[in-house]
Amino acid sequence: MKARVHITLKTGVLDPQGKAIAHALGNLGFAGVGDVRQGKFIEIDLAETDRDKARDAVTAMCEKLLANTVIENYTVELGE
Amino acid sequence: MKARVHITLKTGVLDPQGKAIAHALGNLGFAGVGDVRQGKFIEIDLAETDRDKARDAVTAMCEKLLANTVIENYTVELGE
Amino acid sequence: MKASVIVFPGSNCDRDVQVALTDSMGRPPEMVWHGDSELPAADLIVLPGGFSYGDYLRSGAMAANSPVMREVVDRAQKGVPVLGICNGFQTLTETGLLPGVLMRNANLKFVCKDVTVRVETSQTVFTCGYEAGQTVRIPIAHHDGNYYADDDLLDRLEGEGRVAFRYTDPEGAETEAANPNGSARNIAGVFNESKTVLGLMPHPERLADPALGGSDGKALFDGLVEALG
Amino acid sequence: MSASAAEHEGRITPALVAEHGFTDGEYRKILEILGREPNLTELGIYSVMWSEHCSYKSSKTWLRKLPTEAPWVIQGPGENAGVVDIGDGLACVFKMESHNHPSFIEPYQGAATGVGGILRDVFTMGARPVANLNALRFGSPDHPKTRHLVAGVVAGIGGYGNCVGIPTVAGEVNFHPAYNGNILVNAMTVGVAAKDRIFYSAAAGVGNPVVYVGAKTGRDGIHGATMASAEFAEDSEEKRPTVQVGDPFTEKLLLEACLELMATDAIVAIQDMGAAGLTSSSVEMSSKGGVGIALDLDKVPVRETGMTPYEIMLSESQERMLMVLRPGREDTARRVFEKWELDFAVIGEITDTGRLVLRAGGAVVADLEVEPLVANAPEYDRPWTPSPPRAEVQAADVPAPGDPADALLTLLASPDLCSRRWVWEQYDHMVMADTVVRPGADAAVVRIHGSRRGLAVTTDCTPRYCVADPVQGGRQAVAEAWRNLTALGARPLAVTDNMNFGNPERPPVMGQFAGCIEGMAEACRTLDFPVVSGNVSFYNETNGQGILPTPAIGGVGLIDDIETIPATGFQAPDEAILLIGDGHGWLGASLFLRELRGREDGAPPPVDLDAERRAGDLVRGLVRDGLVSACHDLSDGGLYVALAEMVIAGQTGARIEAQPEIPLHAWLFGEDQGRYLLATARPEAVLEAARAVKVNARQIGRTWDGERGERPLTAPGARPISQKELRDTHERWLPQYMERP
Ligand SMILES: Nc1ncnc2c1ncn2[C@@H]1O[C@H](COP(=O)(O)OP(=O)(O)O)[C@@H](O)[C@H]1O
Ligand SMILES: [Mg+2]
Repeated sequence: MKARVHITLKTGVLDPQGKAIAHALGNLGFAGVGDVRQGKFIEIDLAETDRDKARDAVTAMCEKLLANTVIENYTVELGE
Repeated sequence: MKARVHITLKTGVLDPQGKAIAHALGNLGFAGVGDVRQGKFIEIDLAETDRDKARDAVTAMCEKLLANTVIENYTVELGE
Repeated sequence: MKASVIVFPGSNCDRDVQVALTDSMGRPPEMVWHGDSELPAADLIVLPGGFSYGDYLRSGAMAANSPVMREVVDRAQKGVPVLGICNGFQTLTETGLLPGVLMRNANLKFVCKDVTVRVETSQTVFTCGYEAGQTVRIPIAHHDGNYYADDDLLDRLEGEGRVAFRYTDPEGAETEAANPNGSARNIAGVFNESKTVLGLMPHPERLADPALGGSDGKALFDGLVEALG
Repeated sequence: MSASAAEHEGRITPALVAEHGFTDGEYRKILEILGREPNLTELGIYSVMWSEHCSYKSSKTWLRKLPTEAPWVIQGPGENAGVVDIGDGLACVFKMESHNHPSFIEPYQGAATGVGGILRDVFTMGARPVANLNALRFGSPDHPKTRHLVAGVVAGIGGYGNCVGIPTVAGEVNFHPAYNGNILVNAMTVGVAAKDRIFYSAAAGVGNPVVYVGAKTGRDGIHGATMASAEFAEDSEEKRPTVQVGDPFTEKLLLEACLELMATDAIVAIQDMGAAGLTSSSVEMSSKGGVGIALDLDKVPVRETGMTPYEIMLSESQERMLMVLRPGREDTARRVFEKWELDFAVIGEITDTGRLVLRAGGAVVADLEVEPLVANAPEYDRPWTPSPPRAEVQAADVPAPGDPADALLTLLASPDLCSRRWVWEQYDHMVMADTVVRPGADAAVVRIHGSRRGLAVTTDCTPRYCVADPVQGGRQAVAEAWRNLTALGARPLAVTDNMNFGNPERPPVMGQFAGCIEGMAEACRTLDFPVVSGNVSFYNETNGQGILPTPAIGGVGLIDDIETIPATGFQAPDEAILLIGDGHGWLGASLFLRELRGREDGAPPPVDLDAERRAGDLVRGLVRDGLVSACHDLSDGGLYVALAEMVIAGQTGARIEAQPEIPLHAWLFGEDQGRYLLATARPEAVLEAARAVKVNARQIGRTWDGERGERPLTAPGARPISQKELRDTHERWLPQYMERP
């Protein structure tokens, strides 16, 4: 099974990367670009076939390693 | 309008971060973890309200800056 | 010889390379702010190390898109020698002037230390101060120095003699232990097709003065002065 | 009153007062000063200004005991950083500061923003930072959190300093279970400025514009206690106070922009926005200048919508500065900041009212007299009890090891003594191309750019001595920094300190603080090594379990000619190895006792400051006279460890032939203070110089390559150990610990 994890900064946390990207897009002449936020997108191949178990495992991975829960949120989606 | 961009490494391209994550997950005792790939997830607030124009603009941003198309693929989704 | 050093917001080895160049050239290079509209005529253009634009998004990506780089690419295509050190190398790959990409170091950590590199050819303006096969000690300091290209491209680079430097042990052997960042085939620096553009991760300007503990880097700048007059 | 402030009018409840950390007495004092109830914004401002962090209310009386003057001191404590004269029209500007708690919560960002903050303290004064240092204390290596914290803190320090492009050249790392719940992250920055171009924070000039530059203000790190009160905002989940995230790229731009503007005559006063952001910067600038200040909060660049005056004043967003400009220089300044793509806003002006007046939405949202905010801040003479003295440990009561070589190898591979290479290789320690002595020596040296002179820098503290005897520990921390500078031939100039302690409301903790200060003051006085800046971090305590008293000392010294710096390692065979200083074999509170005998008891080695001074002055003179090829001071682990370190760092081995008059293990591992090891080709000259100043010196052996070129260390009663074995052992522990699965 494939899991897709999105990791994003919590609201209010400064995102220097996003800020710099927004700035660079402006310099490149793209008009009307407001806030830009950069997060991570992680795809994981799992041997697990049970969806509930897979979700639990990936959630645990996020809590333990993938996300920095002090400043980041995460969401887990499972593929087929 | 909000655009969501996923940037992922092309198949076959070395992914040191993904590899390190897979390794670390193994060390943490997560069994059955296969390939892990790390990509970027970028959210952009756009002033543009026309969906076609917005899509074209974000595609251009990806081509010019957001993705390194030698090694990366990108997808653009538009929100409401 | 006249040299220009391009300074981006976040460059931080611009002064270091300025000092090394001044020492070899006998006069200072011109420091060119990225926003300046005119790129002065020069025999050599240098892109220094550092964290241009914070290295956000991808190292060198935003610098590669800055207006001055259009001019740099243009000059490079006309044959003006361009040297990219560390962040400068990353920027050159992002512009496409040099092939391949510099990925995150294999162990994901920033690394700052002296490494040994083997000079692969002395037949270029950049390396004529060295002997081919010579090993030299030069520091590295980077987070994204893991050179990646697919096998076809790597074969081609090797076939065309476009690998400039490789990480080796002090005896010149390309070992895994000597590879500080996971680079493909221990590559530390590459040339463009005409060998007038060089990108390398090591910082020759950091060991170009005996007071700093060595001067193996100095031959690169001396060689440039020799070759470019 | 703006809508949000008005909302809270008349609602300063006892709970709100308590949440802001006030005692009843403190709050009564505020009511007295104001003659009315404060509004919420005003309460917030008072809480910040009267916090331990800003007011030094528990430490002030004690800090006054530290000597702060010397002919070369240009600015002592009280400004953003201390300043000393280093000749040639230049000044050295430096300070150390803690970021302990944030680094425990979020190690990467906590440590990174700690570096950012201390860098700003130094460049605010007009100095270009030239070196960063970091003094780190972690819990037991066995504690489940330790590895994660070490990894994050080191990456954060590197991530910030590397990007800004300031070399991180020295520091220290200790591990002890007392830090399990409270790690220490102390960051120090050293900068160089033109002596006649130092910038201060005292505002002046009624009508002068007050300018905000740098990053935008967000809701970062706002006073946690208050924000926790639910009625504070409807979408409180969204507004939750967050960990500050650093942006080193913006810091680099801010650094360059400030230095560029400082080259003009536009700036009257400048102050970084550190802890307590806009509040402490505006209050301190006006208080120091004896003027008033009026700010329009609507003009403050903000990153989020709907920020209240309270939030704007208390935000701890990073990479911001407040300046007072000369009239009419706004455009000059604006151009500089726009070139560097930074926010620039005129947000107010200097007034003659002596009041801090804040406006938002056209209304006055706070109006406070400045003077009492600072001058009437509480000051406590907290009760204290001295630490009970400990018994001396007699060598005869400590079993000797079978083969001392095995004990040495155990020590070299122990967490507190092993090589820190794994740490410093993650720090760019060479950028700026002036690092002439890299990490790994007694002190690091950065060349003063464009000259042959150098600044030697070090941080030192031995917390296990401080807990054993705060007075001796305080002396030793200063003396060791002085010694480390001396070992390179530097003339020690001054120190900065970072006093890390537990809860000052507990008399034994206050006793540790008082003792350390006393010892430090004595050492600073005897060694002519004044304190020019510093920082106090109290409440490093979890569940009543305090840290070891840790007065980290950052020392700076001057080297006239970098060519004369002796190596740390032995350079050539057949030189004499000399031991300078007295040794009685002091094993109390030693690493040998702890690592090999599992004991942490005993009185620590006493520090004879006069002897310390004589030995150091002798060594410095010998270095200057070119008599010394290698030099290293004796510290953790004693003589045998110091010898091993000199073999490891050098080109050759050492054969020790002296027969000690005290028990061998006490001679090899005792941690008596005030001692150095030298290698010299002219031992007679050294011995004679030592006799002349009544310093004990004796030749204990010679450098050699060994019979098979294995460059061994050979000591009496011990098997020879090859250089390779010593090196491998020394390098082993930290990478193995950090990288094991
Ligand atoms: N956190 C650190 N960052 C950089 N260098 C460090 C750090 N910790 C230790 N070092 C370096 O490692 C060496 C050994 O440290 P230490 O044992 O504390 O030295 P000493 O006993 O001479 O004070 C010194 O050169 C020191 O600067
Ligand atoms: Mg030392």
